[in-house]
Amino acid sequence: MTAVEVTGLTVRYDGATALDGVDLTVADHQAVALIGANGAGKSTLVKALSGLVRPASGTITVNDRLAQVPEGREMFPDLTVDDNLRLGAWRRGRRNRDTQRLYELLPDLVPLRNRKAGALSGGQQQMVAIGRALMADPEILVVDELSLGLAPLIVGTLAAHLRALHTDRGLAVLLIEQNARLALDLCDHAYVLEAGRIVLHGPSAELARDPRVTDAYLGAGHE
Amino acid sequence: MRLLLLGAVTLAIPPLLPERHLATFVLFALTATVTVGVSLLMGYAGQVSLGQAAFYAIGAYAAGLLAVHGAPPVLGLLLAPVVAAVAAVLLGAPLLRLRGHHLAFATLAVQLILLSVLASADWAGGAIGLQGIPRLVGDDLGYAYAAIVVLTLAVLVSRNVIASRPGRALRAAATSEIAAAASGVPVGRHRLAVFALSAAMAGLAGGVYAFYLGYLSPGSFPVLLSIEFVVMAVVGGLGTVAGPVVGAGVIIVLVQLLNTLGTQPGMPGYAPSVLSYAVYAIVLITCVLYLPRGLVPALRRLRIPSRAG
Amino acid sequence: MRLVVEGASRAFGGVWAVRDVSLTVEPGELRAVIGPNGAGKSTLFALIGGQLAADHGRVRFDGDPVERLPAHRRARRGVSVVFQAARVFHGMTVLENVMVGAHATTRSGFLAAALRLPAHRRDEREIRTAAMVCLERTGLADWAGRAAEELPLGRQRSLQLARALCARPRLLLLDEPASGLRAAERERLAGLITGLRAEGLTILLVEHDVAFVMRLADRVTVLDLGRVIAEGTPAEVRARPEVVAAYLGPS
Amino acid sequence: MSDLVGYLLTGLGIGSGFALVASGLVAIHRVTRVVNFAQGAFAVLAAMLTSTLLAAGLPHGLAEVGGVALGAAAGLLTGLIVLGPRRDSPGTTPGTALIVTLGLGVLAYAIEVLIWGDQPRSFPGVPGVAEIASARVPAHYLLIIGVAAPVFLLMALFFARTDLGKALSACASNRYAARVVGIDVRRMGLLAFALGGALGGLAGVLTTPVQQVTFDSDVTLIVNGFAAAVLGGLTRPVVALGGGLLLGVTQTLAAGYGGGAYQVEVALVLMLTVMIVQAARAR
Repeated sequence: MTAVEVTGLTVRYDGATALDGVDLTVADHQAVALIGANGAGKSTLVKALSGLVRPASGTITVNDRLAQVPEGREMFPDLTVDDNLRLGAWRRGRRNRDTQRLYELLPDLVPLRNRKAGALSGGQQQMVAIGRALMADPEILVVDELSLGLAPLIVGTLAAHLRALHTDRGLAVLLIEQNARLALDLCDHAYVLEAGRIVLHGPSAELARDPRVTDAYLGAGHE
Repeated sequence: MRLLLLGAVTLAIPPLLPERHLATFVLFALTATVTVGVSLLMGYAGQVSLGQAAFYAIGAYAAGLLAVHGAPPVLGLLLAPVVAAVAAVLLGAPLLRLRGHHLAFATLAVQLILLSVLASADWAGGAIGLQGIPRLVGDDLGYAYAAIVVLTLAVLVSRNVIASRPGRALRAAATSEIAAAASGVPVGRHRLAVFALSAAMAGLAGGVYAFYLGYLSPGSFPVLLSIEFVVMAVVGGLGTVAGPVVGAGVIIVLVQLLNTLGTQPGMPGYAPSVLSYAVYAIVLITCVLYLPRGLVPALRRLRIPSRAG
Repeated sequence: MRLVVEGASRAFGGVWAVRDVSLTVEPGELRAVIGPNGAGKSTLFALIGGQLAADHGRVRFDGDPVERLPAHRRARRGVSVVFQAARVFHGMTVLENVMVGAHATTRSGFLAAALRLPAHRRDEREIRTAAMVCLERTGLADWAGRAAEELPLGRQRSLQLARALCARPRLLLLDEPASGLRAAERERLAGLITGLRAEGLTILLVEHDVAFVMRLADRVTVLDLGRVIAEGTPAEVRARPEVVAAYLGPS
Repeated sequence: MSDLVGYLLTGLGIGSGFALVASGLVAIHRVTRVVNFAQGAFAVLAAMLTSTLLAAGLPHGLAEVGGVALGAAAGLLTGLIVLGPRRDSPGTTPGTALIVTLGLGVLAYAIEVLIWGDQPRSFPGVPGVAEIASARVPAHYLLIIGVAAPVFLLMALFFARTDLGKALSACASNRYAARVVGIDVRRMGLLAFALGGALGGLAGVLTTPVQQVTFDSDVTLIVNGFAAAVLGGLTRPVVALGGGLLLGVTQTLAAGYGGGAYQVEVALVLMLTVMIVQAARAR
């Protein structure tokens, strides 16, 4: 059983090729990272997974219970945190929209529940975005740019939460991330996307030592 | 060469038309002139005006009032576009800060205000209208030629502007205002200029219209007229030089045909208006949904493969 | 051109995107601004180009304060911008796109164009020639007659660069020009930038890809969370612990 | 003094009508980003049908419900054309949608003239004159206020308290996020169009007894509705309500004290001023 199976995926926008023959697999209960620079096609892949863009060719099989933490958090800014979370369970119907269990899982959100989501800090919003995705009771969580624009300390907290969800509850994770170090630390397996193509993939530990990765993605830190 | 041929054909048409169709021809050429301006505004500056008939009215009243007060008709005709353009600059300076539907409603509001002011202005004849405007030329054939001159002028100016430095700047700003400004384009000033230019075209057509009818009232410039200009521009194809002329031609001919049908004996009294509303609506909606770029680009696309094959 | 930014700050919804940033780029220098995503690079870029107004602080071109000038007036002062997103003009040919770039250096207006006055025709000829030169230089000459939006993404980026060069700039701002480019395109771009620098053009290059800028830049400014955390030659900057921390993130 | 109270009540009555048209515009715009130019036509269609139903002997109440239902149906149809007929239809851009709804408004002219002719129509409302604080006001104005107030209250509750209302607000708040959590944005758009149609229809049937309706009354209605809605940036229903009432009262006062000449100008200049100030502030 796999959570995500992508084969030969090609996506074009107005003639420009955004993804070019991408193969990618996330097994059940596995945590996989997808790293790459801005404009490499990472967001396009996420959109294709959630059916928001139509591929030119290739196949995508995803577990029905896939939930997404979109890039930039994408809050409903003028709704409360509680309403944001409830809407996360929209697909599951009225009876499954109770937020109580989620607050037990992410107690940091309890004091924020009646605040407008737009008024929260970036880190708090990212936590709400994760919570909103969890409300869909997913088997795989697709997290698009967990660390984007957040201070390292906050990223650490979020990463700890994500790791706990993966290890304690067996949640499969696909983490799309520019911060390669974070992504490689958090996930067992990783893919590197460049200009719409997968140029490298393998166990995270191996990639972290690969000079092609350290040069391009671990930046100044590789000495 | 093709232009010369087209010009020769156009000049040959009016004398061949029977009297009642000559009136339709004059109406067509004047409407097309206004539509050229609307198309320039919508297609190249990305602005929707739902009040273009206001500038048509301003030009008409300017020419009419001058003539009624004894100025030579030609002077009135020359000043009509100037007055309309000045009005557009004064109105546009605050209004063009608005975008999209806000601007559409603002221009509509301007027209409604103008109509209301005209209707209560004794100096403009009030709701009854301005009467006794002298003739510019002797007969309808003369007016047909006057209208052709006006339309030709509008088409040439529009063509020249589009292909030039300010025209490129406008087209650029329609895609990305930020990138255009970064290239040194003062986007606001260019938009105001094209707004004034389109108003001048409407004003010039309005001037001829005033002399042709010899009588003006606020009722001659309903909001629906502004909407008709937009319909013609959209149907013909925004962003093309020929589009507005084709759009105006197709719609006026259609409306005229249905009008003939609607006034047949046995047809109910409301038939002509029902049919013309239906034409505007259905042609517009089908065009926007199925030929979003308009008739002229669609025809062009049909022609290219056949030429190749 | 000498570019000076003094204490520039800009906030969005109460959060500082750029806070009290100062930097000086000497004439003919190639300066890189790097930093993780969200560091404020693009905001700083927009404050210099005039796409955004600063809440506080100054921007000087050759000593003259320009922070209150709108973008099109700054363009006339000699700054040209290449945006991160390929902002090419649709419904226009590649050549016409580049011709728009010459707007800042030419004058003829609506009346001259409508009546095809001689001054306007002369302007048009000059603009066209200048645009063709820029197309040659960026390897786009064969595409001149194509619709700009039909170009592949990499070419659209080159097109933006050609357009910027057509304004004969004295300061060139490049926002992540290498992102989304393939290796070969990246090399070509690096060559072009080096060539422009050799001609004495002042260049400010905002980039996420550290490896790309480290071999090009004379000096590097590192931003993190809206502030300058380091400045110096590539080698100096690379050795600074703050820089290492900002790029590594939590471990 | 009694004049003033009279003007105020009349103005609130007329303003409630504007506010209903405005809130229909807002409901549609919030969810779909479309400014629906056919909004005035919904009111006219509803009023025309109501007059026919009343003439056919249907009792008051039932006839008005019929009118509102037609408004809702017309709204839904407009939505289907603007948003596309199928689930995965790309729909039209907001700019194109303005043109399409403009065309639908003209199409409504053809239908209205065909069925009801081009003469003004009206039907009786609540008869008699009410006396409040020594001011004499036609009783029907009080009915308009009396119906509009609970409708606005119900709408506020619907948006704030129900999951469906929140899902609609979510589409307005962030369409992309709405799709991410699995909300069918197009279906919500259709719902908004139907709701907008019903609100427009309600405005039509409520105001026709005091302000007769012609096929082209929609221009006045849409312009006043837009003027009211634009105060709240086309997204805030409560501000649209305030805007509608303000507009109604200002117009009645201008008509009452200014001799009736500048009624239209007052509303329009107010709208233009608000828009220009908003645009200047957004800079």
